[in-house]
Amino acid sequence: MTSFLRSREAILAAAILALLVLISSRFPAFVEPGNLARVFTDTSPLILLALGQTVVILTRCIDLSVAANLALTGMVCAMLNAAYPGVPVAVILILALGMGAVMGMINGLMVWKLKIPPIVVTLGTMTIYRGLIFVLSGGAWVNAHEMSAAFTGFPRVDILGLPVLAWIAILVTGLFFLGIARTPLGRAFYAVGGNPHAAVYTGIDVGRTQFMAFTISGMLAGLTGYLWVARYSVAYVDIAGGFELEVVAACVIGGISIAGGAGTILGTLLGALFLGIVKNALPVVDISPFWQLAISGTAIIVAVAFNSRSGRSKGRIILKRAEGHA
Amino acid sequence: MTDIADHQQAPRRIPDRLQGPGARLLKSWELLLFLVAVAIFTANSFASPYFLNAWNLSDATFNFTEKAMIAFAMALLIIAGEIDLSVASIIALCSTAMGAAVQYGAGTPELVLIGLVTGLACGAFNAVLVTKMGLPSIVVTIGTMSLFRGISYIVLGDGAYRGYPAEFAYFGQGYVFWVISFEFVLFALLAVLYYVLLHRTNFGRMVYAIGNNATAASFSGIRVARVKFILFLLTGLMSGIAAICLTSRLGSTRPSIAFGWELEVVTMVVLGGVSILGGSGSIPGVVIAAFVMGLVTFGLGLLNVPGIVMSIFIGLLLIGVIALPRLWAMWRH
Amino acid sequence: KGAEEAAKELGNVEVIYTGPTDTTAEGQIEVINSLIAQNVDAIAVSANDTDALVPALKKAMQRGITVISWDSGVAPEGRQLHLNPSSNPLIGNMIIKLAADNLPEGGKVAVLSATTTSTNQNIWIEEMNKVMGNYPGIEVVGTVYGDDLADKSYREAQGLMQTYPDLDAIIAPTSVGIVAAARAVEDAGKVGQVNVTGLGLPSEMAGAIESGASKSFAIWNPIDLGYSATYLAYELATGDAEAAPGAEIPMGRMGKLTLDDNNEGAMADPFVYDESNIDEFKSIF
Amino acid sequence: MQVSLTTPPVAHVTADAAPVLRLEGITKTFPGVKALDGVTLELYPGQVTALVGENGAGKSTIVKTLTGIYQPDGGTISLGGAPVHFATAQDATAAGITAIHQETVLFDELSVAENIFIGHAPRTRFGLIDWPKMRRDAQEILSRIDADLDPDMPLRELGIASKHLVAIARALSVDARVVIMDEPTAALSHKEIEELYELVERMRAEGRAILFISHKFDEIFRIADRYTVFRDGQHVGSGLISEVDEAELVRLMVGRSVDQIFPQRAHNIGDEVLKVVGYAHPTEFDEINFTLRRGEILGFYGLVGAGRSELMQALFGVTKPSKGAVRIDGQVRVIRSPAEAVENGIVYVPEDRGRQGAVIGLPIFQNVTLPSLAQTSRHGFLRLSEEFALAREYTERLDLRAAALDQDVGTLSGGNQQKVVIAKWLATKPKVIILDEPTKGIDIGSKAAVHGFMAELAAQGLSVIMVSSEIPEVLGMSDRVIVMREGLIAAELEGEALTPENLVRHAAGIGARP
Ligand SMILES: Nc1ncnc2c1ncn2[C@@H]1O[C@H](COP(=O)(O)OP(=O)(O)OP(=O)(O)O)[C@@H](O)[C@H]1O
Ligand SMILES: Nc1ncnc2c1ncn2[C@@H]1O[C@H](COP(=O)(O)OP(=O)(O)OP(=O)(O)O)[C@@H](O)[C@H]1O
Ligand SMILES: [Mg+2]
Ligand SMILES: [Mg+2]
Repeated sequence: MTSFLRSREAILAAAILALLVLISSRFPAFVEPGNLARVFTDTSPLILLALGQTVVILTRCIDLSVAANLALTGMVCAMLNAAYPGVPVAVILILALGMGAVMGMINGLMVWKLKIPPIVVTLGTMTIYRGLIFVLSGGAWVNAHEMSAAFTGFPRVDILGLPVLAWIAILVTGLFFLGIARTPLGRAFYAVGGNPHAAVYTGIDVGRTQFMAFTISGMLAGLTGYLWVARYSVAYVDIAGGFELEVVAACVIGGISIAGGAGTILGTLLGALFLGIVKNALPVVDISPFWQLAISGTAIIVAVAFNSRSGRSKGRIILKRAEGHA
Repeated sequence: MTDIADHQQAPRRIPDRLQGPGARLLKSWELLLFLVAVAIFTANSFASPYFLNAWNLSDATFNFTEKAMIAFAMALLIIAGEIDLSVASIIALCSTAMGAAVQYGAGTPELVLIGLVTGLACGAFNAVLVTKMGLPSIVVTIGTMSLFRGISYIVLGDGAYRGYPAEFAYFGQGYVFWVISFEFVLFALLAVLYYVLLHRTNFGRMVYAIGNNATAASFSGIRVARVKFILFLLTGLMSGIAAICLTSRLGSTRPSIAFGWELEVVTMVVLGGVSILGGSGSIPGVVIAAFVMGLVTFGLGLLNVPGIVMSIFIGLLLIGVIALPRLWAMWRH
Repeated sequence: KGAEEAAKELGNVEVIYTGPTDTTAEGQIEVINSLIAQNVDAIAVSANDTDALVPALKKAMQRGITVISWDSGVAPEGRQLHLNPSSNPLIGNMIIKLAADNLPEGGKVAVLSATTTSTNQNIWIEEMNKVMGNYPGIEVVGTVYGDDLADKSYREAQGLMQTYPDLDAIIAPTSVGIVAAARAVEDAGKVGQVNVTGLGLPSEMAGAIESGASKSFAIWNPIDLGYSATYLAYELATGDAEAAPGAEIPMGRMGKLTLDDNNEGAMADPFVYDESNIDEFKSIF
Repeated sequence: MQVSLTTPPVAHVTADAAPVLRLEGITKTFPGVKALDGVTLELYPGQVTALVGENGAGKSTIVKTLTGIYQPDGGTISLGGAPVHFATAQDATAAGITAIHQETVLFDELSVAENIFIGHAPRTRFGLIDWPKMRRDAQEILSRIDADLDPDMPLRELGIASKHLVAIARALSVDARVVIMDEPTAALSHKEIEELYELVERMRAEGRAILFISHKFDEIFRIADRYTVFRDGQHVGSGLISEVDEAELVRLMVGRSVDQIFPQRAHNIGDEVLKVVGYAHPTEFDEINFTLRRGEILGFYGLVGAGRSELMQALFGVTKPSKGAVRIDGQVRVIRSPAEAVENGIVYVPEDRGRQGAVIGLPIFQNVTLPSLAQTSRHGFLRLSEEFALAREYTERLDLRAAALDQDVGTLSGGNQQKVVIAKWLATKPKVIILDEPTKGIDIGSKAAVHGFMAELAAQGLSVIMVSSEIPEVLGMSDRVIVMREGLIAAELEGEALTPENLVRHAAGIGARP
């Protein structure tokens, strides 16, 4: 327990609480349960993508293509719905997951089999996926009236006071808690990122594990693609432009080490919520939205400086008599 | 060839080089890239009747000169094993600082000075975080990327600075001689300077050593942190110079200026044969890559291909040039 | 679409339509440069930055190319004339009137504007503020920016409803913003309490009218706009007309454009859409 | 010593016992090194086989081959008579072979329990990892080796010795027929070592086959039943431990007499060059005092992990000492970075050649001139002809074998890389050269060359500090030897006192234990 209180997650949670207290002191309406639920719903896409990015970063990679993957999958879903309004949402969901996963696999294969650095691979696929949206849609928008009610309605169906979008984020977060803690693959992400050399000694295939991470990240990006397009009832080339950096920022603020192998799902969740609350609070507390960028930039720098300080390893001790004091 | 002959006469003598300069050139990335550039140039001149026109080609250079200036410094930084993703945001901040100075009646010399100093200051900020505090540069500069542009947004909001002095327009719109623009001359000059710096000085050698193995470089008596500090400063300075040119070319400043350029600059550097993992790459490679990207975008522009479709080509080019040799090697195995 | 119609009428015109794929000024300059290189006769541009395109467009004019701007304008030195879809005072008045018409007792309204680099919205809001005196009881409580991004606009609209729980209307003089605001109102369950109005496309707003989130909104006809812009560019490029203050330039079926001191002219009044006519137009544009 | 207690009952060691594991003709080549050259190894159930050999003899390589980490280039492995092939580490574990590797192969961010079970964690019915069971099992294994560790503790919070216990627990978490231990006692304290011995006893009684790799003869003679000796990647002998003595093992290991191979040299030692006074570091070393004179070779002996490398790196400015001073030619100097050390004439040839020594990726000549750029350049501009000249001068003096000077240093064999690193330093004309394990992983021929020019350097008036774990090398080369143990200077030996027994005694702390 005491070790939890000293952990990054606890400090981040405290920072979020402080933030909420600060906002509520001026705008009590912000912390009303209904509004907090709205903020959570609004942050759900960020949470989903950040979870996927987390496993990628854990394995010492980075996925810059998530936002483009989201947009492409979203556009395909929207166009499919516009052309065949009768296709059930379940099929669209499967399509979104599958398409996203395939795009993630393309990234993963190039990292695994061709050993191309992840940042180069995903920088390239980021522009390619984004460009494909234009090629597919010819630059045209798919608008609300072209989408079926079932299509746009799905993420906002209300279950126990929360929309489906929020429930999906909760469900996926739950799955991640379970999957990371309780499956061999989940533990392999840590092993591969923390000590790739040693991972080989325990029979873990480093490249394959990285491939799996990219696949998961892509799959979530695809899922979010459909949800995003349905929620805002519009699909066009630029949706979620630049979102990949916000996703990486959420992970970094959540304490996921960019060097791999360190960080928790709880941290990512809190990092995403932190950004989500800041984003939603700015218009409410009447700080110009133009401050948002500088605030998240500062948060990233503070978080990374803080994490490197607390994460410094003690190293080994040769002097036997010094061992007791250290 | 003569070297090997020497070797046979005096068995213990180790030749300087295994291959002559010609053989080395033949195997170089730069030559491959140069051929790609020539191919694109030829294809363009067939595809569009407007391509082979001095003024048009001159206009086309504006598509890459400013980005390439940053790419030179970025190349050194990436060779040394670091990266700076905040360059485009530094442009925004420099431009904002200059725009603010205009409102106080600053003249052209002051503006240039302010642009350069702001760039240096941003570079120094990154440098301190990375070299003094030991933070990973990719995360730090994702942070400062938001921070620097964020400051521009705070200052400018949805407003814009305009009213730059008439002489100031020279940097981005002036021509030195006939169709040769000031920006192109500056680009060429910087290319030569960076070529000399990276390939002909002790400093450049240290950059390579650090990128290949920073620990061993440090164990060889190189002041690694100092070299990296200078590289971040240089990148900031180049962003300042690019900010001057771009602001001059646009004649106004908005916080969204140069949005997304950091990735284009990195793409240019990687396409130029610089290993993203550090340790190898060359300035001629980056220069040719700048031309390749400029030619591709201009050529496709003449065919009225939308910008976003061009980016598919750039993305494919980036992955393709790295993947194809590896696929080839795998296939031959 | 309107541009092609005009081209067909005029006969000897070829329309090259590029964009709107470049959202940055730097990208638009590259496009303009490639158009200059192709020796086009006229460029009709809808700018996303008033000032940044000026040097490039000046260069185009120096090389004998006719340059006009339409919809979202360029500073006067960067074009020969500017075609406003409608006159700015009219739009400014229209958007507040739409809100006020549904608030006979007065009330609180907020503005959800668009991107930070387009000038239209600011001019309209300025014009709107000028005529506020004509609408007693209507109070504009705040202006926020959605950057013409669906998600950001949505969030800003949500923020407005929280900050001002008794908000009566949101005015969004942007087609992205108005759709997002209507969504936000629907999701917040405030249909009937908060009326969304402003400028939007019938095709995108049909759903909002149906649900009641928006009672009415206005827009000009974009097809007519493209048509007019093409016609004007043609007239100037062929030398049949000259852009000077006070000049009247024909634009086919849309009548004539009269230029003011800034060489600007307005095409037509915005048209109001509500549940009575939305079905008729939603499939057209 | 309690040798009598652990002398194995003769009944165990009958000649007709069938080996459970048999390796035959195993060959493994790395770029530049033939690590294993057709070796044979047999392990018997219920017996401990000691594998001995000098550093670099190929002991760890055979362990990795046996556990699926390396694939052998040739030869066969048979388990219980049937040939087997291990593609991954998991295959070997599944076949009942488990190992404590020499290097720590653990994960700092994972908990103790997980480090023990990663790769073969207990699962629930739904295929999920069963944490409660994993914790309980971990606790049980840890208590079996008397390790008082919390299974939930993150590994990064443990010291090196505790980490080693976790590694041991990991090996025991598999119900294995064959247990391999690669220098398991190197990082353990006296008490933990005793417990480990008991554990080995128990496993032997349970009928498991144990391969035990160690450099410590006392423990080999205490717990092993059989021995196998490797030398330079070859199998040079094996048999029952009861049938050999220490001298015979050493003869097999070294394969040559000491004075035969080391160069004769004139001992003309001059004035004091370096004096280290009261050097200390919070966790690595303390109370370090010694002097070094011109033309002298000062040996530093100790068991691996005694802190010699850390001390040398502090002298070279890599780490900062907390107290103490250095005098060079009588003057106090402050050395805060390697750059300053080089300026003061102290240079360091590191032990970890690939990471700290050669800049792999740069050509040979650039490696050589890296610290001497000020000399070869003019106004900061490179002069390639000067560089080639300098590089040629020193590499030829060291008899470097390379195709050309612009060859990537990474393509050279270990010994030749070492020569490049040394050439790099000689070109700076230093006063003191520190060589950390200069012949580690180098073949015999190159070793002789390295020894030859060390002698030459000293003869030319250079002062040499040589850190080495090889007794013959220390005895054969040094004028004087300092023995370190656990971060302290245990003894300074010279002349008559320089005997293998003395070195081992001081290094291991026998008879000196408080
Ligand atoms: N991955 C590798 N790449 C290249 N060479 C290697 C590699 N692993 C081992 N070697 C070389 O193979 C030889 C045998 O090494 P090995 O680690 O098996 O020795 P060892 O007997 O375990 O020595 P020690 O007693 O120091 O542990 C050495 O020359 C070493 O440098
Ligand atoms: N942080 C660490 N965790 C685990 N093992 C380590 C760590 N640092 C070093 N070692 C191991 O300790 C051993 C050597 O330690 P060190 O170099 O300090 O001792 P030394 O007395 O100089 O011995 P030698 O020079 O003979 O290796 C190496 O085998 C190395 O792998
Ligand atoms: Mg070993
Ligand atoms: Mg050592």
